[in-house]
Amino acid sequence: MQTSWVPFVPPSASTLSGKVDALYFYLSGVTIFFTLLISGILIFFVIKYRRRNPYEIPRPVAGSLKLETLWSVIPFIIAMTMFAWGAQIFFEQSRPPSNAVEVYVIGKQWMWKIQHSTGQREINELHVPVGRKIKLVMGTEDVIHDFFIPAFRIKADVVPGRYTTLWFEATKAGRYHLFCAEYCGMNHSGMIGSIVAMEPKDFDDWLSGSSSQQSPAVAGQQIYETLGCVSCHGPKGEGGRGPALAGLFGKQVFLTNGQSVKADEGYIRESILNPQAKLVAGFGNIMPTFQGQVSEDQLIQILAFIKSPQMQGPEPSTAASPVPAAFVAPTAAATPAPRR
Amino acid sequence: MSEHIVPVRVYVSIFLALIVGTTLTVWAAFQDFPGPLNVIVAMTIAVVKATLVVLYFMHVRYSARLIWVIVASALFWMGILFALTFSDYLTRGWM
Amino acid sequence: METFVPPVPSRINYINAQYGLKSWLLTKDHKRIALLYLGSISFFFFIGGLYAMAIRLELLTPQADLLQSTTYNKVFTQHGIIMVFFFLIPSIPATLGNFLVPMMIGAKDLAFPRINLLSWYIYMLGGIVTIYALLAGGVDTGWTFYTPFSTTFSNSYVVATGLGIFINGFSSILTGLNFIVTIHTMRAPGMTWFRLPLFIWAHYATSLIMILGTPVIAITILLLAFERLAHIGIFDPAVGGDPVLFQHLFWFYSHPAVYIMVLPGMGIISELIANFSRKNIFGYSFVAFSSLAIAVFGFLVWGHHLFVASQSVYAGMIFSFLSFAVAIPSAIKVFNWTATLYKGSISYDTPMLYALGFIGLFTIGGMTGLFLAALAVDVHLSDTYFVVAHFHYIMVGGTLLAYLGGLHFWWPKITGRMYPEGWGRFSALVVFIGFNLTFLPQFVLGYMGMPRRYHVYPAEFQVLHVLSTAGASILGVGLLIPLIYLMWSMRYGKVASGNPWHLPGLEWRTQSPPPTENFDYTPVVTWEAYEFAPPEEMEVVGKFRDEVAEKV
Amino acid sequence: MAETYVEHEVSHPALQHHFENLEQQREAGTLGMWVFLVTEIMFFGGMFLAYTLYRSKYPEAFAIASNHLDIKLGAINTAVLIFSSFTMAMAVYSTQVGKRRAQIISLVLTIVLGLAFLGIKAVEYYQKYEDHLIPGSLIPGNPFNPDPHAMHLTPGVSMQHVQMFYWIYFAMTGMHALHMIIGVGLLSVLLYFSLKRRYTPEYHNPVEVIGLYWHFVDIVWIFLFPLLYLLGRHLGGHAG
Repeated sequence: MQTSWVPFVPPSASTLSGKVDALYFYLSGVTIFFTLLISGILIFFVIKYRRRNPYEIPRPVAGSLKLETLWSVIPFIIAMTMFAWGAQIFFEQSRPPSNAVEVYVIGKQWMWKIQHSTGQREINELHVPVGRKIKLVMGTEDVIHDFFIPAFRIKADVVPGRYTTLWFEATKAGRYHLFCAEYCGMNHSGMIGSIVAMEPKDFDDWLSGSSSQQSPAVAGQQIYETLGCVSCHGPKGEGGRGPALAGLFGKQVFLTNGQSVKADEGYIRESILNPQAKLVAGFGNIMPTFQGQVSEDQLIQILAFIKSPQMQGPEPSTAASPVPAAFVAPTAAATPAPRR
Repeated sequence: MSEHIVPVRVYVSIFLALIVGTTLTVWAAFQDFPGPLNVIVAMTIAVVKATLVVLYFMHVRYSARLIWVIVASALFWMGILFALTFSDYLTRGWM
Repeated sequence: METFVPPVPSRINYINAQYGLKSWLLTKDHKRIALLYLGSISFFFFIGGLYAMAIRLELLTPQADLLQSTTYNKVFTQHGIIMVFFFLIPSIPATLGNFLVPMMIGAKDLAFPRINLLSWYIYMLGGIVTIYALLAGGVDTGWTFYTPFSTTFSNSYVVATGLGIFINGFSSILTGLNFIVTIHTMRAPGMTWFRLPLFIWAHYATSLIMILGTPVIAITILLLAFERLAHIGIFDPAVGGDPVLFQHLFWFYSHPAVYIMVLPGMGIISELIANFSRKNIFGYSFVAFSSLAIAVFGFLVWGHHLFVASQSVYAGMIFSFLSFAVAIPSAIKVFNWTATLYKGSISYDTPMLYALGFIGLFTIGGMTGLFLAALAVDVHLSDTYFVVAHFHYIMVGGTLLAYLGGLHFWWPKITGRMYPEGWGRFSALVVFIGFNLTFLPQFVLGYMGMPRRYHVYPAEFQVLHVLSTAGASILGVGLLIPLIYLMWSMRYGKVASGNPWHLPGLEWRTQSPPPTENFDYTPVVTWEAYEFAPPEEMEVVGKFRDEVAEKV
Repeated sequence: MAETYVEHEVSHPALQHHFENLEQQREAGTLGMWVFLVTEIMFFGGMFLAYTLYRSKYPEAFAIASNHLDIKLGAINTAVLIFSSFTMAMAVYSTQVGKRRAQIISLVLTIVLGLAFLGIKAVEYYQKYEDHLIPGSLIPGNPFNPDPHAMHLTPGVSMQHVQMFYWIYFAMTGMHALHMIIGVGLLSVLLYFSLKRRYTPEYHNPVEVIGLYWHFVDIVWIFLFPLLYLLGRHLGGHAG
């Protein structure tokens, strides 16, 4: 396992980890400073003003508004720098870049099931290329888990009934810890694994070396057909009695109640399991719920299918990227206007 | 502090007002008001009814300021529970 | 300043006023109820402590040797449940608070003595139900009971444990209710709000949290139990519920609950700092109002437990901001305590050593809380040992130290005997060293990425775990010493006068131990809080009890 | 400055030993009940929160489920409870002015109305039982299994979300009914002591305090009625 040369700090191996460390060191500095300051003053006073005879009564002191203001305002200002700094990095942490490669993660007691967009499946191990943005779309089959990579300074709960996402860009090749950080039952401490960050060339070798299975998008298409989604949404997602799915992903959708919502992973999931919740304007409440009829795996595959270039239109490949087109999430420019 | 005795006629009129409020809210429930107005009407009537009970049946109108503070703080904390929980649920779709 | 000279000396006190088991089990005297609580709380602390030792021993090695996963999960869950609900939350309010709130404001008892006794019985009933659950097979959900694990997947005694906590909650509510009403309506003539000792302000703020927060956890646990029993669900995603709603409701209580634990401790520290430096507290009204501010702000920050729990980014920012805001009133307290020492007359008695330890450890505990309020850093630290270390600094370094300090301080008042001073100072030092050795390494472990609730861990974390376990053994010894000498002193300790520390507080203006109605006459307060008089004047107060003692 | 001591007044038999006088005792009692009611508000608050969240998440399922409640019985019960609140207020009033007969009649009426409310509620619960609308396996032999046609279920609506409504309905009305039962018990104690001439214009704090509790329970229902029975009524138009 990769270790850090700085004692007591985990290896720093993502684009975010340095930023988090910087804030951490700032916080540690302030903490140590104030702890030493207060204990120093405390010890000084305790020695200097020790009781010298049992009859002394020191003169009472009235408070000082000036001092009170001072030691309310200064900590407040320091606290606000921490808040702003923390929030700024957090914003970056929680917004996956649009050109990230997607990897699907499903947690179950007590293992991590991982599938790449190209079809490779892994358990408790995730191979990623260095220098490429990776977005994890995560669900769970049972309880809450938490995908935690200390070396990348990121974690996120995996919550039943919805998707959560994480993103990172590894900067150093190596093997890093993967922990489940939300207590999930008996074998919680065994729900660990490793993240293997590889140079892009090595990663491509690994990709071609490992047996590729049916990609999630293709599997999703089959489910799309067998569940009969075709009859309303059309074989190519062109729509019909139900709204069009082609070109839908990432767009604003207008709803019957006058509001609009972004068609992200969560929205698509909800629309399959609880279709009445956010009805698209102009369509009736005719879709049955699929709650209990599709597994988490299948849901993710349907999602992958809806997000695939086949449904969303081809992606103008970013020139230098060796990523197959199937990896790349659609961007706004490449897809047709949303259907109202 | 001697306690305030509320005259019977006040109790009777509050009682009648409450019955009227109940009738009104049942009637309003079957009217198709535009937008979220049905909810607003129903809730407004409920709040008015509750306020009448609190002020007159429970004598808060004639009570010490402390009681007012207690009632207000209960509502305030309910407000905290709702507002901050919904600060999560209502902003989930924003990213 | 005039001193209080009771006109009719009487040797009858609350302990020897009546004899027999029945006179204790049916007592309505707040002081006796406080002792009932003291006994039962110590019992639960002992059980929780045993679990803690089991945890630390298992973590000596990276493998599972002492405990297997199923057992370990139960052990840390039960450690948490016992310590939080049956020790920390009732600890100071139900014992010292119960004993002192009426005495400090010059009342004969709490406003509702029968409800006070009832609250102890409810506490015991909740405790018995919980102990039953532990003996029957235990519970393995973590003290947080996160759904859907607790509702659907756990095979342990979740409902029975939940019932125990639910019942226990009412004891907390009734104690809080009693304090609020007592402080509002039972103050002695002349005891205005700004003459109240800060201990009272802290208990008032604590009581607010008890009555406003506890009902929410009660209904939440009730709903959880029904979900588990009948497979229906507000929190169960399988039927359209939302597990995050559970977390919101749970932390709406459980974050303020931290302030239930630490606010009374802060009250004790204010007393100790002022009394052992013979100085009026610096910035009395700031310290008093910061207690209320903490009680109010404490309710606005619960979402910082949900930063990585799929809460919305914007809610995360709001909660982060508010969490930083709650740090300010705590900082104000620390600065005011420090300033109180300036030009004081500081003695080094055991309670003062605990108070000084508290300020240092609470500073560390509070400042490390800022790490967890800072969004980006919390993403890395949440659910790691950093969190474990942080809250132990608040709850052990804060609450437990304050509790021990307070217990020593008022021990002569409670029992009429002094504790052995030398042993007291020695054990305070042992506790301080053992505590730091236990929990400082855990901050480091946390940043290195060691997750909570793991009993098997990668080998590189072992060194720090060994250090922590070593510290825990020292801490354990340090806590056993007072247990022994305090029991010893009840019989063999030096007889204490009514006012052994020569202090102005109302609780010292009566004999030790006090009579059943606390004061022979309702006192009239004509002095401000912490108005110190020369010891020779104060001794007059104490003499009364000394004279009585001589006659024995 | 001389120390002074406050002497006890000549004490009333109902004055407890630790209070200085009846006024202080009364103040403490009333304040205690108000503080207790605050805890009650927070207790129900948790459930109101869950209701609000899921109503906004599953509006149609909630409207469909709500339309299946018996609005007539609900409205009658609201009137019954308001009337009982009125008689309770009258009980306090007649105690304050020392009209003992009126006091006893008011208390009896309040108890009877409270029981009537509980009876009507029981009828409603029984209807739900017959329609298999009791959520989950709360009643072991009769799990939640309503007829979708009788419910007028639309295709996009999951029966699970209808169940969610009924779970909230039973949790809230059940908790409310439990408070009513406790209230009737407390009123019976009051009645017993009233018959023993315990309460006078000087000392009647228990009547006042239990009155506060009773009005609070009424207020909870004032909110439950529109939230559970009325909202969404205009969409379906199908009652009961």
